[in-house]
Amino acid sequence: MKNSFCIVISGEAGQGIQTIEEFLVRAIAKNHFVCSSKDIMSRIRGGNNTTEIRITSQQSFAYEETIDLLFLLNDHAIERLWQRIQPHTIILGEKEFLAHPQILKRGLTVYPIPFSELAKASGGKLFENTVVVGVLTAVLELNIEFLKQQLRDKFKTKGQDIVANNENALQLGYTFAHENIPSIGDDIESPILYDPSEYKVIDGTEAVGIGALAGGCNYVASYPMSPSTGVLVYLSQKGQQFDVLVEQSEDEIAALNMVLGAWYAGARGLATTSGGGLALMQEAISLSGMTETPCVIHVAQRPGPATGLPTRTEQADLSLVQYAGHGEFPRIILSPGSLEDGVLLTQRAFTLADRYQVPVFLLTDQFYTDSLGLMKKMTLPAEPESFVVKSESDYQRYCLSEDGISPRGIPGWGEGFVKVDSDEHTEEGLITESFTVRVAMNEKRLKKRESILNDYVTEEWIGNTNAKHIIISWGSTYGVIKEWLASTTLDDVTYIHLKQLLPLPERLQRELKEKTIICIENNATGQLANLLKVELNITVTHRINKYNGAPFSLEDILQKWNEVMQ
Amino acid sequence: MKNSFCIVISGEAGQGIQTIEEFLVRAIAKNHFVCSSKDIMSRIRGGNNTTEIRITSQQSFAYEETIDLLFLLNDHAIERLWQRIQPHTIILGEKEFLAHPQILKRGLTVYPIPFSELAKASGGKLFENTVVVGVLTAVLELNIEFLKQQLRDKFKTKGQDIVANNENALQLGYTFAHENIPSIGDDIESPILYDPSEYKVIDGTEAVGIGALAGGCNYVASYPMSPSTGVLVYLSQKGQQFDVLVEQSEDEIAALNMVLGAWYAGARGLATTSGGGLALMQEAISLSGMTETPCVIHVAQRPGPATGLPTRTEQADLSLVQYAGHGEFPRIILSPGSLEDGVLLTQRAFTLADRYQVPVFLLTDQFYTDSLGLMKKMTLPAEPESFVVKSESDYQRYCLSEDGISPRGIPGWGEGFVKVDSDEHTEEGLITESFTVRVAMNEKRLKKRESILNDYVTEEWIGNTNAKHIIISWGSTYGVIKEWLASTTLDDVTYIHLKQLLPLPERLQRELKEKTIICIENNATGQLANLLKVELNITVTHRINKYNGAPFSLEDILQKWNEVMQ
Amino acid sequence: MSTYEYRNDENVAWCPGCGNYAIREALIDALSKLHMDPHQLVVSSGIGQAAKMPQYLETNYFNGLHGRALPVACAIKSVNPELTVIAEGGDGDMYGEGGNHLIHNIRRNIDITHIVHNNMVYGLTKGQASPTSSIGFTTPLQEQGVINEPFNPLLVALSLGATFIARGFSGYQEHLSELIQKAILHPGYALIDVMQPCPSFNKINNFAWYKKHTYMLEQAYKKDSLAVAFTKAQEHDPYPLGILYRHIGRPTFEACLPIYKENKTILIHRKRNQKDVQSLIDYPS
Amino acid sequence: MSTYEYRNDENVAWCPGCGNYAIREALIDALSKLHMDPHQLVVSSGIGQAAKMPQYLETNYFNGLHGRALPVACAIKSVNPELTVIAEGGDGDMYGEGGNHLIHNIRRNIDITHIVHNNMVYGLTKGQASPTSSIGFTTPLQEQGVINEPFNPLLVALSLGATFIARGFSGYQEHLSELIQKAILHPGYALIDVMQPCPSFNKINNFAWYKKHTYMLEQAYKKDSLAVAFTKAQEHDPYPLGILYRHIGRPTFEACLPIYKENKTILIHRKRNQKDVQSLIDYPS
Ligand SMILES: Cc1ncc(C[n+]2csc(CCOP(=O)(O)OP(=O)(O)O)c2C)c(N)n1
Ligand SMILES: Cc1ncc(C[n+]2csc(CCOP(=O)(O)OP(=O)(O)O)c2C)c(N)n1
Ligand code: SF4
Ligand code: SF4
Ligand SMILES: [Mg+2]
Ligand SMILES: [Mg+2]
Repeated sequence: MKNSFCIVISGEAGQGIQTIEEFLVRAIAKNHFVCSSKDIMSRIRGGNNTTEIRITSQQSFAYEETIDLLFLLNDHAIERLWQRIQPHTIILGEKEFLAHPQILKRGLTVYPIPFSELAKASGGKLFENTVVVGVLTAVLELNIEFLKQQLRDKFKTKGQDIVANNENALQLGYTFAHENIPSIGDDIESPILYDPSEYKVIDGTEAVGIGALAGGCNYVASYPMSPSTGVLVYLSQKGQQFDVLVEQSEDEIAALNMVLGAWYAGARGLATTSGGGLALMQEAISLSGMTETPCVIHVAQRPGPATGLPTRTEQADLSLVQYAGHGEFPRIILSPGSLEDGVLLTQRAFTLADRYQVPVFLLTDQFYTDSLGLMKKMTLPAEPESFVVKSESDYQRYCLSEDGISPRGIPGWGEGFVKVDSDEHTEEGLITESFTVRVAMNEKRLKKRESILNDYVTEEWIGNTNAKHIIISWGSTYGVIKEWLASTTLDDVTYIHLKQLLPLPERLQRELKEKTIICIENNATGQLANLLKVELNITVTHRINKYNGAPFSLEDILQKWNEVMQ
Repeated sequence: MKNSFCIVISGEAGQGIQTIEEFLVRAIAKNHFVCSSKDIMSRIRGGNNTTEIRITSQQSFAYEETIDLLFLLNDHAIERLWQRIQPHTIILGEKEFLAHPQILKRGLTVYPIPFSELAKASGGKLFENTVVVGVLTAVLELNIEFLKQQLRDKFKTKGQDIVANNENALQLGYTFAHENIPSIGDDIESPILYDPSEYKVIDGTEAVGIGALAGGCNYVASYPMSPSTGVLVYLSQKGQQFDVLVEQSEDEIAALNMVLGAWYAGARGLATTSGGGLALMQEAISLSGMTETPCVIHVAQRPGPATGLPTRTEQADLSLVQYAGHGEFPRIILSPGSLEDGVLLTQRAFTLADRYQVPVFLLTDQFYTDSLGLMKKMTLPAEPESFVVKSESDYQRYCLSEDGISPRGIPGWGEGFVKVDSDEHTEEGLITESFTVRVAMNEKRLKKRESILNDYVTEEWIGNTNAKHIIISWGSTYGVIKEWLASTTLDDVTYIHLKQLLPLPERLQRELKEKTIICIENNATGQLANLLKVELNITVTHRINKYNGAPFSLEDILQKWNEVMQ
Repeated sequence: MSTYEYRNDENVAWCPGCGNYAIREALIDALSKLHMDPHQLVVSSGIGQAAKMPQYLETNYFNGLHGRALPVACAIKSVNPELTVIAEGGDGDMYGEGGNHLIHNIRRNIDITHIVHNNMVYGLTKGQASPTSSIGFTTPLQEQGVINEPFNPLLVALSLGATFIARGFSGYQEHLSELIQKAILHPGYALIDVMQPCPSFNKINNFAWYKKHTYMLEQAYKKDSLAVAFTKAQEHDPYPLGILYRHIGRPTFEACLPIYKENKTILIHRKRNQKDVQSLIDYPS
Repeated sequence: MSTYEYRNDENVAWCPGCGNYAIREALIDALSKLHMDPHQLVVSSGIGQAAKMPQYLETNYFNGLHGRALPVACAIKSVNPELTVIAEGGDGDMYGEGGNHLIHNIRRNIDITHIVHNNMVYGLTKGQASPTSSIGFTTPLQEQGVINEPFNPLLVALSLGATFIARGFSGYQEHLSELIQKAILHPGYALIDVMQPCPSFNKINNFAWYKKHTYMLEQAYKKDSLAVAFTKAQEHDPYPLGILYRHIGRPTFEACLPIYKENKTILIHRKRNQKDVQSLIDYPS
């Protein structure tokens, strides 16, 4: 019996694989730990996309290569999937897809499913994906009533016929599978102590969206860009309920300038974007730094440079964010690993932005935003903290203070005027060319770095602080590394997941002295390793990198760890 | 007798201080080493601006604080200049300006000059600055005939009257001074072995402009931004003679995209900008990296963040350039210290861009671009090297090669098609989502870093390689550090001026092992020190920084050196 | 309310004789005549000589980036529609670098007043051509003269659906004050292109030139006809001064925003219901 | 020349039934009919479904950044005016992100053909509103419907001085091919806004809708009248198809560039006189 069971559905854009994923994950989550991730092409129809659903024995948010059960909605992908197929892999699909010479040669277990025929019988091609859900419901021994309810909820606005046809399709698939395919329920380990009501199925996008709402975000201006658009759509759809003003801007430059205008006027603004959009925001980031107008920028990374691989994953915008914007000013960089992190760090981002009046970056990536998993429920803070002050008549926006932070007023509230300037300015906010004021203001801004460290979001240690080998990673590699570690019996290895990437406390340097440090990153140059070097003079001994556009798999980590540790 | 003699002219924008500077520097250069620099406010009229002209005993390109002779065109600046005035400072100016209580109290030597009256006598207020030139011609014992010739050359297009009035003004100023002020010619040390025909008076802007012409630059697209606009204007004015297409673009985003289009089609393009414009170019920089379309970007730095101090100087955009653009790709960063560097490195930038097909940055700053000095004449390469190939019918723009460089064809020349793509692409230039092609292409691009090192622009060492203390600097601090070193008798100190900041050869690391390293930078955070850390694991022991918007002065270096070395 | 409240006279960085002074006077006059509380006003500006305007007013301002005054203004107005928002800057700022924001904010019809100082040149960067420079206009950068078709802001605004377009001249201060007052009162985006001499860098389009090449729209001019406005906006020698087009009735951006459709409370006065956020997590998976 | 030379049929990433296919056919037909040597053609495009066009042509291309096809095209044409240059992309690409380049390249009157696939939606990013989406159009991001005035590309182009503006429809392939041919032959900037159904994300403006809401300009239509064109370009239901305005005579950007005024040799064929550069240093200081 395996620790996890990995189902892959392979088809093309437009076949509704994502709907299958949604339904199945929620149904599986009734009884098991589950997570899922996507491999999507940058096209609207055709091509080949896959979705992977993993039933696991622990809470998990990771990608695995080995496929236990493969459902072929077409046969385009077989070449691409070949090395993920093992002798034990069971393959389901239309009879014709299963006749591939390699499948035959390898003598794999196959079960033909006439899903197009079954779909026709239930109303047409449109219902193919529901047939597939039905088949897998039977194979995985899921609760068909729950799935029927889900269908009804989802399609109720589309009319009775659609609901009925879908139920039909589900049932047809279910019955067919029930009669023709042995259940593999036994292969799936029942989790220990699993209480589904303690968990919620969400994806990374929702985690960020919920975190933003919890952080008091009430303004979003952004320009669509994969894989960041989900957050924009999520907040727009929650906008009515939660009073969020969501504006699709004409471009990313407008987006961030709008977000700054919104904070200036008293709102809490978010911009969500990806690499190219982040690049376009650089000048406005510098404006945030200079005017000390807070902002939160969600960067859902994808492989670059330029357009790169628009629907795939990478962690290669950390260096850009580290020094984003011309000139010198502090910033905060956060990056969630788990879904829980997504909620908490995003919420935190707004508080930090408001308190320290600097740009706050939240780095995720396509794997993170597009992957579903179980998030442990938690209690959110009762109310977002606010640091805005009502101004007195002698209010000065940039009054000098010990910690570099000047109370932030907003126009129309109080007796003062809020004067904000992108030129070097006096305490009042007027343009100045005084050398001494320049120095004072430059130092005021830069010393906020120290203040921010008082609020440092502590890193997570998994393992013994005395271990000789320390693995460090950031962002979405959290799940895969954690799961791999849980499956091994390496001693002398500890894992640190950094939640805050800048600024970093010196304490870390002391704690990492004389350790063998291994940095695992989904990029080619080792951007966190470089950051650790320059910020804390920490020398990373080994770099494990992947940069083909796919996330790290459990197998990757194992293999590359062995390579490096030899 | 001092090593140098420092003249400062103080007035307001619109009084023609720059014209005075131009005339005097050229006249002084007939007999002496000379350099000059400016302290300008961000306004068109009024405020207070100063220009400093230094007569030196060696070739020099540095700023000094101590004023030997001050010419006041108004009295606005006196408070600002107070600490630069020493007991020996001689002050010239309209009688009323000299009656300042502090001047009287300190008992300074003053000479009233009725320059507005003399100007009126020669035709009006317009000629005040020529009167000033006349006065200083006498005081400095310059050749008045040469100055008359300069006046005629400059004003010949403006008509006989203007020329005559100017000559008049010059003569009136000269005669007045001759009769009323003792010459200070004796205070100025005659240079040893100075042959004026071996030198040329230019400023940093011209150095970059001439270098661009020498490098084959024939296309410029840029948006005006101080202090980078001068290069744009220079190349535009030389455009007719040298066939340079100069376009003022609608914004900086257009500018760099145009430059890429121009290189793609076979031209050699330049964009010239400052911090804010550089920030806007980030996405196009990434495009250059991905499509391997060369480009040269001149960044004339000024203090940020945001609008900052638009007419002042700083070196705070190195970090941004180091990681400019989203995603990962190599780049070349060059930065001139001397005027000779300006010509040679700019010329080199175009060759390197063409050969390695990466973005090449040339970092200068306001001090560098706006300062005049004597450049030693040199022989330029006979012709810009070109690496463009005529395409065969099976031409593939991105064919894989050992050194990562694919021969670059241009559309319309040869039998092939030139297909360039910002998405990840095949050798042919078609969009791909193949994992293996992605890896191959990513590695192809990144390995150009190694190839580029074959062409590394060697750093300059001044002093003994065995010295224990190594000063490292980049860009425009070259002049002031070199001059300061020449004036001291420190042993065990060697100075390295880096001309190329990225990529850097590992050799440097070995050579700097166990040295005490002092980095002198015109910024607050020590951007070169950070770069040395991350690139070569070189630990900078001491950082000497200045970030008030002014360049380092000789006095600064001395004082900060003493502070640090205690 | 005294005009004094908008004054902040220290150290104005404009050149003597510049049209900016008169525009400032007209603006202060308009604000005073409207009895506008300076605490309820925000001026958003970019970078340029014109864009320094808020420095010389005693009010709230956001002096941001070159070309980016409009997105900032749009956001301020939409999160707090109770504020009066003016976006102000030069022709380079607003029509050059900021062109994309111009287009799309006109489409939004956000209720702001947009004052563009059009001196047909880049002042602060010392005299390069601007989008409105005439063909043949020479500068150190355009020694052979400008070759691009000048940008016609009013015509472009009209073709984007603007409901208030006007042209003023800094030389007619009182008239300009009236235009500004009407623009502020106009519900929706209102553009005033203000012809302004730049004695330092535009020797062609000087005070006398503007006087000679402009005329006042007659009293009887029908400013509510789109067809007439299209013709008028194309006139260029002489240029008509006044309100070329005004149409009341198109809803503003703020009014159409889903968050304001039913609930008029300004955004920043609403409290997040944290319980509801919690329920996003609590709802059974 | 056979049409084959423009074909590269592998793996087209467009959805079945998409209007892009017909536009491609029309483009290939136009290029073939003009006997255009593919080696002398460059297609500059941005990012989007429409912008993938050059991938499916056997010719030179620069497939750059979202919104930035025009500056690239402008530069290519100006350093090598012997090339034929087409800029192609979607409505989001060209009118949204790229708006500022649209404005200013029309003013330049650079001699390129600008083909915009206007499906009134963002296709590649899965269906958000574009600048040309109609008021009320709903998407997952605009659940309550679009509120901004739709962008009228032809009217805006006209107000910027464009000398060739046309509207096509992917459903009328032959007509579109003719428009493209004429646009390529037009000396100066030529805009073709091509109405294109996006069956995946725009269920409102589908094939039938376009058929119903458009009409062909009559043969007798006087396309050389600016006044008529201003009226025609405002028509929107039904939308006129064809060349709404064409004016020959305005010099192109390239023709006006100082470097080409006297010397017609294309820039990249000129050799730098390095001796003259040397003399900039040698001339006595
Ligand atoms: C991104 C960016 N690019 C360029 C500049 C430099 N810059 C400052 S003001 C200005 C133009 C000024 O012209 P205009 O907007 O017409 O204002 P004016 O000074 O004429 O009133 C420019 C190009 C800048 N500050 N930021
Ligand atoms: C700077 C940047 N922002 C956003 C994107 C994401 N993006 C890609 S295509 C596209 C819009 C596509 O719409 P359109 O241009 O109308 O083309 P269509 O797909 O409809 O043909 C967007 C927003 C990007 N690639 N780059
Ligand atoms: S540069 Fe021109 S616009 Fe600017 S203040 Fe001076 S005169 Fe006025
Ligand atoms: S998304 Fe729309 S425009 Fe794009 S290919 Fe599909 S149908 Fe065509
Ligand atoms: Mg202007
Ligand atoms: Mg579209």
